[in-house]
Amino acid sequence: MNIRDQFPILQRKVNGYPLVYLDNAATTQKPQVVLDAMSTYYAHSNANVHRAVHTLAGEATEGYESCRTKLKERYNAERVVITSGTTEGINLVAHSWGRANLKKGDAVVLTEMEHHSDIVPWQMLAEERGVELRYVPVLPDFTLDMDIFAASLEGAKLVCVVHTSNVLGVRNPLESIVEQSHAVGARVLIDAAQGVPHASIDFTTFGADFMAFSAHKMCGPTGIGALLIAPSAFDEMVPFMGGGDMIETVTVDGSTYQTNEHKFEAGTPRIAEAVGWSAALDWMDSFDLDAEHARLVDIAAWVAQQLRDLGMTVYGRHGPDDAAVVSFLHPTINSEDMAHLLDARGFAVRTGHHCAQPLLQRLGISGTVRASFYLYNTREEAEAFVAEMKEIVEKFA
Amino acid sequence: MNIRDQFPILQRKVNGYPLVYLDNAATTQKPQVVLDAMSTYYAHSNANVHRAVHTLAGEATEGYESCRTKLKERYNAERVVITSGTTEGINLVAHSWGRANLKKGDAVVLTEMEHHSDIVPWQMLAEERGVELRYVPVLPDFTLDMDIFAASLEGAKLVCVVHTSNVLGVRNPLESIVEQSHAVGARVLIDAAQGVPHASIDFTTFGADFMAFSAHKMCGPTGIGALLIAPSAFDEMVPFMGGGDMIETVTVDGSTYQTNEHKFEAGTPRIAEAVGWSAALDWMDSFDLDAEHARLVDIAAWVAQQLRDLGMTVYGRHGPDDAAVVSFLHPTINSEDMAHLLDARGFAVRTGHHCAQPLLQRLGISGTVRASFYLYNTREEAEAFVAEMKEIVEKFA
Amino acid sequence: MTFYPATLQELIDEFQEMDDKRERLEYLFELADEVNEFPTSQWSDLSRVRGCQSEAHVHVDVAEGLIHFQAGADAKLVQGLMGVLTLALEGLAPAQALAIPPDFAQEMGLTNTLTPSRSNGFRNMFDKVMSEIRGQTEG
Amino acid sequence: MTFYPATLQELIDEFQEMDDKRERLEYLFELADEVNEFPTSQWSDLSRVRGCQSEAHVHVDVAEGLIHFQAGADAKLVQGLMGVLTLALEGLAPAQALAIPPDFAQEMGLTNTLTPSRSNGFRNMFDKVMSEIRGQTEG
Ligand SMILES: Cc1ncc(COP(=O)(O)O)c(C=O)c1O
Ligand SMILES: Cc1ncc(COP(=O)(O)O)c(C=O)c1O
Repeated sequence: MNIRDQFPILQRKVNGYPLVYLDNAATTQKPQVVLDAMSTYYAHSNANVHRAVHTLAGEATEGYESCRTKLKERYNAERVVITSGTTEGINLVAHSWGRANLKKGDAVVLTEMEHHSDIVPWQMLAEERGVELRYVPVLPDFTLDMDIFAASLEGAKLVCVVHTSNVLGVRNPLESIVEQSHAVGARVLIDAAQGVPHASIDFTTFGADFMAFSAHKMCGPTGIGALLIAPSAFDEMVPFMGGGDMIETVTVDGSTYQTNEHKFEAGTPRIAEAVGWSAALDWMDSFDLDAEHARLVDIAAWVAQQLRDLGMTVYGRHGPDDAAVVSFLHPTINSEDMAHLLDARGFAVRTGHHCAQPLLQRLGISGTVRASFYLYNTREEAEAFVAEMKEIVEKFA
Repeated sequence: MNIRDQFPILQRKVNGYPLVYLDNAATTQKPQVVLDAMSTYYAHSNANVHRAVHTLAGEATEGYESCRTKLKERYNAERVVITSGTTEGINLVAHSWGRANLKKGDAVVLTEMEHHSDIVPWQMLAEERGVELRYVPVLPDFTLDMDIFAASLEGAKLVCVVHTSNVLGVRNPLESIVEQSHAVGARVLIDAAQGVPHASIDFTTFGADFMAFSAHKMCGPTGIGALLIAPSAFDEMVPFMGGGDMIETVTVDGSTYQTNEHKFEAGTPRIAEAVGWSAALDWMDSFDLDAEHARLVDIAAWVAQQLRDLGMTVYGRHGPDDAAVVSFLHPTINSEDMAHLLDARGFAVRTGHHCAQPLLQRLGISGTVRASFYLYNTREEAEAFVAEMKEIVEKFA
Repeated sequence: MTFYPATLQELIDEFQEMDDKRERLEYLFELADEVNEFPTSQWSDLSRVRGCQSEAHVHVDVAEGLIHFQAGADAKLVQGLMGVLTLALEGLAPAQALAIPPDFAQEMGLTNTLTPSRSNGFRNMFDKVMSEIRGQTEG
Repeated sequence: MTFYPATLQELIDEFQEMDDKRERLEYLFELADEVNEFPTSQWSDLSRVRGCQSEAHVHVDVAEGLIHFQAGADAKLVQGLMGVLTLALEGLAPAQALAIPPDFAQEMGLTNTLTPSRSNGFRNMFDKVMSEIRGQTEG
């Protein structure tokens, strides 16, 4: 079946025009198999997981845990904590690893390219604990200043870096960052929210200590994500949230905790979401992700050039490892107006700061218009988008 | 349409027998309208919320926020934070209110009847901050020792109490607890995970400061819940998790936060789940919850008496305000064996400690078998359950 | 049945006739020209409309019993919304203005044209303007 | 095709013939009687099988080249699973026992009768017993 036919939402019309969904860096659409998996779970096996003997509970537990198993296999990771998304994953590291391992005067290295979700948790920790934050600047060519990065490592205990920028699409030199960080004994957290949707990653070979991402950015449901953790880092973590399922025993005098991933999964977990994500992972297995990625970056690079020709400033470089994200500004047409005009013809793009204000401050702007492409987007859609942009510029510039 | 026909899972057979689902205190089943609402959302409006101008994002935002609006109206609450469930809600209070307002020597009053989710977060805080925890004992009649409760209040800054015990079904004297607590200036957190499914609650009139609950225990989806907060308590809270959507501005020098509920909802929220929960709330509006509750407690009281007649010990009293939860033990038949035998005939019950080990320690047992009833359960199912129990006792005692 | 000031009624009728979103946007863009410019030099926290994505500022003067409305914004669409308010309010007596029900935007079809958060922004703008008119009338 | 010790093969055949879960459970309950009781007084952390909900303890002796298996548990079902292991292992030579593939439980249909976590519990029990046999043989 044609990929587009598998996504019911792509049959939709918006303001009378076929939907052209180019807001994939914000969230992706879901194939029918994912919706079906969740509905079937609810209609057939819904129950609370763990500790129960009835048939439904067994099926629910198996459904939930099979998501973890699939993630372990897909990313070659020994420890996979199921979270509610990238943001919770990073906050989990800040609380469970950060509060146990960082003290006054320790340094955490971040980059100016980080999403707010990989900045604010560290600012909160820094304020609470007197930890020093060092931001690696972004150069005019939209890459990290690796000299300053190297110089920032002295005394660093943790390096937090975004795999791929959600504004620029730029993929960072992670291999080198991991190597240099480990050389000084710093652990590395990778915000892979925009990385995993496009790249096949072997977490163990990669060598990072933490990697967080969200299901909803890779055709999975909302409300679920994962944090991959290297075993040695896992052993340094204390519990984050307390509650059911994460304990071994509770008495009024104190509690003991689980020793596996459940230690960090307090309360009833995201069961249906895990079942849905499993289906999404299976579905994605049917693609040659690298080939698809090449196709999409190619489209993005073409769109970027067309927009430049129309007088826009494009923020990004669209190299082969970068994501298919095109951020741009027109010199006179306001971004919001642009997005409204596009929406009137069925095109969904995002405007604003994209939760990356420090990056935008560095670029000297307060926002961009962003068109981002994913598996189901076609060359024809890109062409229609460019044609529409041309019309808008001609009419409203 | 007959209520049972609205729940696809109730048409299911388990081990060849019709499913009799009596594990509702763990999680409830979902009517078709809830599954449809989520599928329709994904198939029609899926997008990331807030800050975007395209049509889908508008619909998604409206869908998400309408869940909040419905909760505000249903519970008459000014502040409703969307969480991933009761457990996250309570941890949110421990972090956002507790860490900002409790210092060494302050006392937090809990009860022995609490679920682990309302114990472990406070134990973690107590250990970190030197806060004193005081547990109100449970009396042989399965109620709280209100004398000791009163005596525990001196110097208490927070009282945490379960609305309705998930093991005993006992509903606590919350009105009196709130009044006495407020008289000494202590705030009150109510764990209403088992309360809201059965009782209509006016949060403002009730007067508590925090109330946490989960959607999945009231016909809603997994992965979502809510924390209601009194305005004066809301103003005392600092952020918990950091990330997108909870900030106003972020710079490398620091951040400012949202002032409304978004301040506590970092990252992409549970959008489809909120849409599903909205549908569940609408669906529940079609019931006279008080009348249904009376019917269910009546069934529970009858089952309890039948089980006593069969030689079981029943833990609970099944008064008119209590929940339809029947916890019991047979003197010789092992609980797990019992649950397996029941499962073989399609009955789903739960065994174990029900995440309430301190309560069980007080009762001198390590677990119970628990049958819990909800809206779609019938008198006939209860009778079949009792008949099955009779057969099991005759054959295996 | 509500009675609107004549210019507003005309606007509502005209807007209702269009059902293509693009056409409505273009119409709003044109209305941007109706706005009495509130110079950016005078923009302040007091004049800011909360809850708009982009900067939006309004200023009301009631002089000799008649309303004078000035406004300014980054986005042309927001300027267009300000144009709607200009046509609705400029030169009215405060009592006439205060009689305009806030849901005229819904009747007009404006809210359908905007996303919910932009609708809210417009509602905030309307409320702010009305409360200033009220303040200057009572004061 | 795997060859099982005769008693185990018989058990597998018999179990496979039943497809009512209740019948299977009752059969397992009967097998509980086959277990050589491991007295609770001797239960310790060393004998405990991890990952079982209820208490489950096993003890293996290899004396004069033959396996002697003792076990005890709270739940009759778990005792029944121990009965399965008793029939499978008691009196065998270690080499024979070690040749039994762990997935016999699947072939037998045991895993279908149990929830995944009980299946895991049984697997843990099997693994623990096998590793003790191995230990006592090599040691
Ligand atoms: C009384 C009580 N409190 C808290 C919880 C925890 O709820 P959740 O697991 O949905 O976070 C439960 C349910 O398991 C409960 O019954
Ligand atoms: C780079 C990056 N990091 C983190 C996030 C946060 O992900 P979520 O909102 O799913 O927690 C996003 C997505 O918005 C992102 O693009």
